[in-house]
Amino acid sequence: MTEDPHTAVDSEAIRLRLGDTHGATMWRSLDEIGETSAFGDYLTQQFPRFANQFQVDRREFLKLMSASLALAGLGACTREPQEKILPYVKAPQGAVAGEPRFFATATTLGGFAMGVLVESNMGRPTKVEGNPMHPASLGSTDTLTQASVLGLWDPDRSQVVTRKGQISTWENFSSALGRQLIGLARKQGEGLRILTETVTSPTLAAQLQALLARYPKAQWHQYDPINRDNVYDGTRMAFGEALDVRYRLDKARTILSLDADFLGAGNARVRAARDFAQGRGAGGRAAMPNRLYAVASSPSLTSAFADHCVALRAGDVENAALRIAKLLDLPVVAPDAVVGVAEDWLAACVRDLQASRGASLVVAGEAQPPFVHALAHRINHALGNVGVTVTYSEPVVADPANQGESLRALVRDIAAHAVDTLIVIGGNPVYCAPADVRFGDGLLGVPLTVRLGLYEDETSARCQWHLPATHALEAWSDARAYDGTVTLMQPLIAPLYAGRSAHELLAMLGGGTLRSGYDIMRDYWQEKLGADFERGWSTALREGVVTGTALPEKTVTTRGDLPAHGPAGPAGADDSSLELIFTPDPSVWDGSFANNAWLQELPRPLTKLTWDNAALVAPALAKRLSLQNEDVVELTCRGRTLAAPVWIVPGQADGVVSVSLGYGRTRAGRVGNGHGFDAYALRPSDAPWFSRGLQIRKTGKKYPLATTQHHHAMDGRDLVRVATVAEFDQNPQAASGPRHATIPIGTLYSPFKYDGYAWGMAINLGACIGCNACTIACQAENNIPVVGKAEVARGREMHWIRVDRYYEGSAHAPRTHFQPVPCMQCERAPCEVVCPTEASVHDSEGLNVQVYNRCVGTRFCSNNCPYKVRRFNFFQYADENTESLKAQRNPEVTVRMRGVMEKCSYCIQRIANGRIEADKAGRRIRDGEVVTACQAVCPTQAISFGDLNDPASRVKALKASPLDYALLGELNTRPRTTYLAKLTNPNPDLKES
Amino acid sequence: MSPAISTPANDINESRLQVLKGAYSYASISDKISDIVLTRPTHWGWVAAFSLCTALTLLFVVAMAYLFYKGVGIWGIDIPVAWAFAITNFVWWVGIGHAGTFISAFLLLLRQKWRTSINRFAEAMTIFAVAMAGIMPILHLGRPWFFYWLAPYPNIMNLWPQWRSPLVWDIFAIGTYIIVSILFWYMGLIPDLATLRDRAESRVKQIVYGLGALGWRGEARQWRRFDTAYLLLAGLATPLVISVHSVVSFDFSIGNTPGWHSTIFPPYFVAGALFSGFAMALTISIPLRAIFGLKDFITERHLDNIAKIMLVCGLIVAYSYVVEIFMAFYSGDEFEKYMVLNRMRGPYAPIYWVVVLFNVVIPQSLWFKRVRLSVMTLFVLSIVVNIGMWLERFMIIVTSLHRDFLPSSWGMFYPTFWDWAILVGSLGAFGWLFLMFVRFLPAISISEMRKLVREKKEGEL
Amino acid sequence: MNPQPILPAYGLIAEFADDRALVDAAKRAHAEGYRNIDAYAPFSVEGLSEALGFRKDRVALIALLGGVLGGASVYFLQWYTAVIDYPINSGGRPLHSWPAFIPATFEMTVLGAALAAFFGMLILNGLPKLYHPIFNAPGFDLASRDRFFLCIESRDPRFEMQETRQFLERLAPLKVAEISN
Amino acid sequence: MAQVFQPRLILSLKLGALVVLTLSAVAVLAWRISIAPHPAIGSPVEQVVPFSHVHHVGEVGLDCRYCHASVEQSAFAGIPPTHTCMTCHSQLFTDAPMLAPVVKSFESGAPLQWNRVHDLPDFVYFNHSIHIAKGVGCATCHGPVNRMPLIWRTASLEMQWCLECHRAPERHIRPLDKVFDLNWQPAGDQLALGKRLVEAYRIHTASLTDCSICHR
Repeated sequence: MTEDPHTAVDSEAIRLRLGDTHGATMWRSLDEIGETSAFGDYLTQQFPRFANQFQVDRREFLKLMSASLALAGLGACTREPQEKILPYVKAPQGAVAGEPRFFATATTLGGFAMGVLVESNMGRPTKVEGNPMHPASLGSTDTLTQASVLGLWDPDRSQVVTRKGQISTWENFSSALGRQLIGLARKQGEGLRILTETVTSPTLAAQLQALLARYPKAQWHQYDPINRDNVYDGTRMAFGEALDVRYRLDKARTILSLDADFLGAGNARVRAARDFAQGRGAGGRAAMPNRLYAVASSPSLTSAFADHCVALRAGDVENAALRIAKLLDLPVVAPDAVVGVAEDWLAACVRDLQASRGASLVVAGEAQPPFVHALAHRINHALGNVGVTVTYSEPVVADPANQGESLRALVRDIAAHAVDTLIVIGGNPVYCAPADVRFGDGLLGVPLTVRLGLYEDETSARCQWHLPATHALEAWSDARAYDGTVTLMQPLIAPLYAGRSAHELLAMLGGGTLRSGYDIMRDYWQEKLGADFERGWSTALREGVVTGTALPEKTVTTRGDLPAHGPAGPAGADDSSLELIFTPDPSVWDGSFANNAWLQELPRPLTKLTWDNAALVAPALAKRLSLQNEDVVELTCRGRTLAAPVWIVPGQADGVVSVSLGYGRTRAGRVGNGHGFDAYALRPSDAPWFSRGLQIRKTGKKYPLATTQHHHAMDGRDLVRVATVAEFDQNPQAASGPRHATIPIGTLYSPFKYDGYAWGMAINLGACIGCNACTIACQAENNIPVVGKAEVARGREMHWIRVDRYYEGSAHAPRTHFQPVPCMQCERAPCEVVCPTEASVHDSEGLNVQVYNRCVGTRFCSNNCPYKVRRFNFFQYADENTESLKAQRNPEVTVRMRGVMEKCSYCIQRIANGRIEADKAGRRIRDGEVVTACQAVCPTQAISFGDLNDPASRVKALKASPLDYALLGELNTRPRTTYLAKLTNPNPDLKES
Repeated sequence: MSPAISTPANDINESRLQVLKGAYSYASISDKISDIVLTRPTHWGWVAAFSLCTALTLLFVVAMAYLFYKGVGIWGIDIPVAWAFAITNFVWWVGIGHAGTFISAFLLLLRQKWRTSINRFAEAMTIFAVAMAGIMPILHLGRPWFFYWLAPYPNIMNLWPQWRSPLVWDIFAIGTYIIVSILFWYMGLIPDLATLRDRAESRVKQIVYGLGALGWRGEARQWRRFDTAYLLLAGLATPLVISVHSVVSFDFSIGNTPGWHSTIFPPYFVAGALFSGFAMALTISIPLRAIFGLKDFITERHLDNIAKIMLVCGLIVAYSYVVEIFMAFYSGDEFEKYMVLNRMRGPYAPIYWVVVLFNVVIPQSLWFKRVRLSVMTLFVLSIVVNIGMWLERFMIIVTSLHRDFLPSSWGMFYPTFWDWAILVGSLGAFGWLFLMFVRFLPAISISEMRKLVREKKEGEL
Repeated sequence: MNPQPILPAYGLIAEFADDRALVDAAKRAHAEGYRNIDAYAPFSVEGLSEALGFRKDRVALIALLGGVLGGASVYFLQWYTAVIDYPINSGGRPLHSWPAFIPATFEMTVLGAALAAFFGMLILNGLPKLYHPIFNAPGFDLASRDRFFLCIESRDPRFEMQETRQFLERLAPLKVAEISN
Repeated sequence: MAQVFQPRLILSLKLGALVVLTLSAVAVLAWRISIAPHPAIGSPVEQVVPFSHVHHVGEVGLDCRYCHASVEQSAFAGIPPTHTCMTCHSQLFTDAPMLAPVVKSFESGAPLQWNRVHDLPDFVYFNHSIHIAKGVGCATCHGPVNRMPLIWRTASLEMQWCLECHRAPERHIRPLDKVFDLNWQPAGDQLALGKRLVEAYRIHTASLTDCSICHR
């Protein structure tokens, strides 16, 4: 670290400059463009040194992935350039120049839709919000959805059709395809294979069916590296048919998670978090708060929040499940005891489950084998939960076939030369196929391989044709949510590049005619919506959901012939060898978000690592093997070997090493390449989630990892205040502690009066699951730059709201606490008193405002901030060269230049707009009218914001709660942001280990 | 010309402890001092030192240029440790300056004869040290080209400085300090410049020194007003020197960071300042008297007195360390307690213990006369104390910041090459200025030395 | 060196070897009734100015005024800018946080006084004055080394070339000379 | 002893000092001029189409909002789309050479490129709609555009200029129905009127000088 970070090679910089010559193409006509383009020359004229700022090193250009619009003029002392204004030629319908508009659409993950409202500023999608009317969102979103808008503007997206790496055109492609189709038509499509990701889109499904009807011998394969095979196989085993399972967590009072992470992953995670928090009683003592038991192999958001959590090897979960089933007197062959779980723990859990019959719930993890799912279904059935806390429906996906099998079949046929035309739509199978499937190998032998993708990635490299795909925000499509509800996805902007959607490509395949996605969609929905189509269509577009498309509940009957124990025989496979488990990466998921710098730099919820994945091990294991963080080890499993850096994680099951998928990309783009290691290289197709027999060898090498939090204990400081429901009932002050925010402390100063608005925030630690959605929503809203791995490693990350994670108790089974920390907006702000230039001052509404253009960068404010929420631009972090990225920026927020301090502003731009609208109407701002970005996105509604002078405001009510306390309140900073102490609901019968 | 009586360094007789050795007349003493500037050929030692300092000064310039080009990110600073080397250098350099003012002003008020022969270069040391100090806060700004926003001036933004910020106080304190020091120093120079003007052979020197002398004639009334003004400046500089480092200490004690927020800081810092300042005075005067043969004027008596003052300051500093620890536990403040323990046991513990060794343990040797009279030992010891005091400033700033209130936000500071470049470069620039000074201006006040000669004649010494 | 005086001489100058001689020469000249007397010495000689009848220099007074002015003005500036011109809530502290205004006030008091003392001294001493007839005096360069001079200016009402020269001779100087103008 | 400084030498020294002083003064002046905002106050700005407000507003009497349509709803007053021009100019002066660029834009769909006259730094967030809603007349900031053949700036747009009004809006605000009246003059005492209106329009003068009112 002692050597200067700014002396690296130029090659990147050159590629970069070649790289971002485009992007201007998408400009319709808006006044901003004048400013942005004029801005570059302005910059160079003002600070010539900035001009070649970029030719420094790789990390520097990562700034590419973040914002800069309004730097101009931040430095005085020079003449302003002549700026241009470009008006519309023809004003669009209903647009008010300069005012943002919101459009309802959806983004998908693993095929499942998340309903969103996308903010469009003068034709530029800049921010994603949840759609309150959409069942999977209810107004909230998650990190991946938030980051999707950056994906749209990613300058590394593929932009042209290429054939064998040479730039080509759609025309050339369609003629080439046309020739191929003639042949195919002759042999009824024999040899035609289509490989897609999981499909829930009714239109796409219909197109595929039509295609298969047209070419009876053609085949459609589906593969997602993170899929629901186990869920569907589980229902097949339990009920004889593939079904989708829906949980009603709000109705459940006792929940048992069998290695399930319904809060952090899964097809309904945002909704699940909302429901769960509701059951927990958001913002106070619920009448009957739910209780969460978790069995987890590797810590997840769900296990971290659990009232009782045991760490167990994934392969042993089956035994635990069996044991529970046994205790419930189900006809199973169970071991007498489960290694790693105390019997009384299971017993207590079972008692609880029974106690809340019909309102309890057992959830099996998607990584668990079908048998465990079947067991869970059976247990739920036995507990009378079916129909109440768990319901079933026809599969939401178009085809619930086993995807692993489907991919293997395809590869077999390719090897057998039975495939002469392969169309790969989306996905990235060459990269993310299991190691033993070796999907990439056969491809070159296939006569015609076509790939439609957002990036020219590993798969494109092995296909003859690469076709640029449209981004979800660029094209017409539709998708189903976890409950089947359909959203019509409408484009926010015309395709930036020569992209086309899957619908359009399929249209070309069937008949070869070129049809717009819009027509395809309308044709399909014409018949579905039938009469009064136009009204249904526009309502659906406006609301973001097609009403009545949710799949109906299905009553199920359990099969009689359920096996009494898993395939591995009774007492499972509990050999004592190490277990390797694969997890989706919280940031890059299966690798498809690898080039998204917001996500790369977003600290992983539990490890707080950025920019890399790591081999997570339990402290005990690390001790045994004398491993330290950043030690590179060789993981050998079933004959495949991979080198990876180690990260020690409290709460990890001993004997388990978990690796997250999606890293080690080679053709992800300039951001994603060369980070982490590729866990797919170890992943076997027959055991895609965990397998035993892992060997670890210490190499003696080190690999630096960038984390944003180095200390994990609170050192006896009452930062996160916690109480059990029982304690709370005895003494409501128990949690918040004596130093309550509102205790008046004597002062010689005459306090300032805030008689207009007085903004304040309350953060409910009892609801925060630590998902980080707030952090990335803030980043998107406030043009927060990305600084890159090296800078993060130096403690220079820029996030305005961070989620602190503390551990309590033993390293083996710690209690985990999350604490989102934005600016506290202190009324006695220590930062302001020491600012020499009045750059950090208070306004009349009690906001602690940072005036960037007045800041000279003494950094005294940061030193004096006890919460360390201030962030400093040590370099010119904000990119001012890449048009497409500038277009993503929020025009309402100044882009900060090098050398100025910045921090959370309570989304002051939203307050300002709210104030202006209210003033124009001659009224006060209503409660809930101004919503901060972090508040809007929060799946559990842990964050409330509002006017403390409004007696009716929600935040006012929350601050009146006995749980309310001020972080470091004893410093008399009088923070406007306060916390609601965390209420846990442990089982009194169980002692904390 | 002057019968310089040099005595062997080992025997301790009274003659060594005279303020002025040898038998000097007005003439001979005037000539001896002015010849250094006017006629004496350049000493090889001077040339060697000068070339080294020039090299370091160039490094300083390069480091600053790169800093302005790239931003403060080239340093090791981060969040939470947003201040490190630059501010450490600032505090340390200001401290160096204090000894000069103390010698030339405070000792003058106390009518200490021995100050006469050292106040000129001590005051010069002050000016150059404060100049170095003054650069640092500007360098450490995120947007240095706006440094003037800290000063009050009417502007189109209708904005003014935020007067509650210690950084604004700094502007006034440091500004005042350097101006007053320059006035005080230049005023003392006027009669000597007149001497040089009158003794210079070459026309150019006559004109240059003549301009500096402002036409000084040494007329009785001029002398009278001169004395009053000189005494007044001394009287003003004395409280000033106290206030300046108190204000500097406010940069920390106004803050709420554990390890900063403490009422003992002003005296603590002032004592520390004098401690390092006198150490620097030794570091400079010992080679100076050797190279320019000034052993008769800067005698063991001077070194001895300086050493005694160092001892006193060192004890006050030691006391402050103790009080800091005591208060941490007496207050019962968990953050303060942790801060102290972290200094002793945390990642920066080695620095803490070196500080204790260099600033508290080793200086105790000054109780012994042998040590105080052994020039070589003093020289080494002075350097030890200089390092110790720099490290103390570093310790106060960095170890307090790197682990404050929220464990989640704890971090580390690791200096980069450019951190070191700025530190070493500023040392070079300081040396460069000082060497220029001794080459072209009388390093010892001639007119005051004449007075000393007279007093010696009258047996007033 | 003694060029023919074109103008009437500036005065007569007597050179002495040490300060005692100069002081009582000055006393006697003053007793004689001479008023435009200047005494030159290489260092400040105790009692010399008094011997010339010079009682009070006003440097201290000027310094006091300077100090008061400096301090008062900057306190006013702080108060005016922070309370009247652009009142801004900074950290919830009162607009007129007088304790925080003290440091700048103190520093500016010192600065004001120092500047006043320095420039007061220069102005009262009539400096800078690069050209002065006294420099025409033979061997006057020694005035900044080891010689002491007493000069009686010709503009003194009691000045009379011969008489004054004789008077000076009587003071047993090293030598007496005429200063061309 | 000879004088070191003969009167001639002293004279030349003084002259030298004088020269240095004047030069530095000139340098400072030159710098100030070089950074003066451009286009300067009162100097008309050339445009692709020499659009005359004198004609359209003064003579034809178009309302400001006919072209600057979003001024009442949005931060941005709005520059008319080419289509707005063509509503009239598809009939009037269709082939006037000065209108050629408009026609061209209409046909090609390429936007007209106007030169900005009123340009604030990008860290300043000015909102037209709220000023309109609170009785700040167009002319108050933009001057008598109905008498400007080509538009020029009448105000410095410096922070102190903004503050001048934000500190005492009563000095400038007018009845809402007169906002778009470019010729309006206060009938009686502006201050008295202004004070009444500040009351009536509920203008919170207290918060008007908050940094956060304009900077985000």
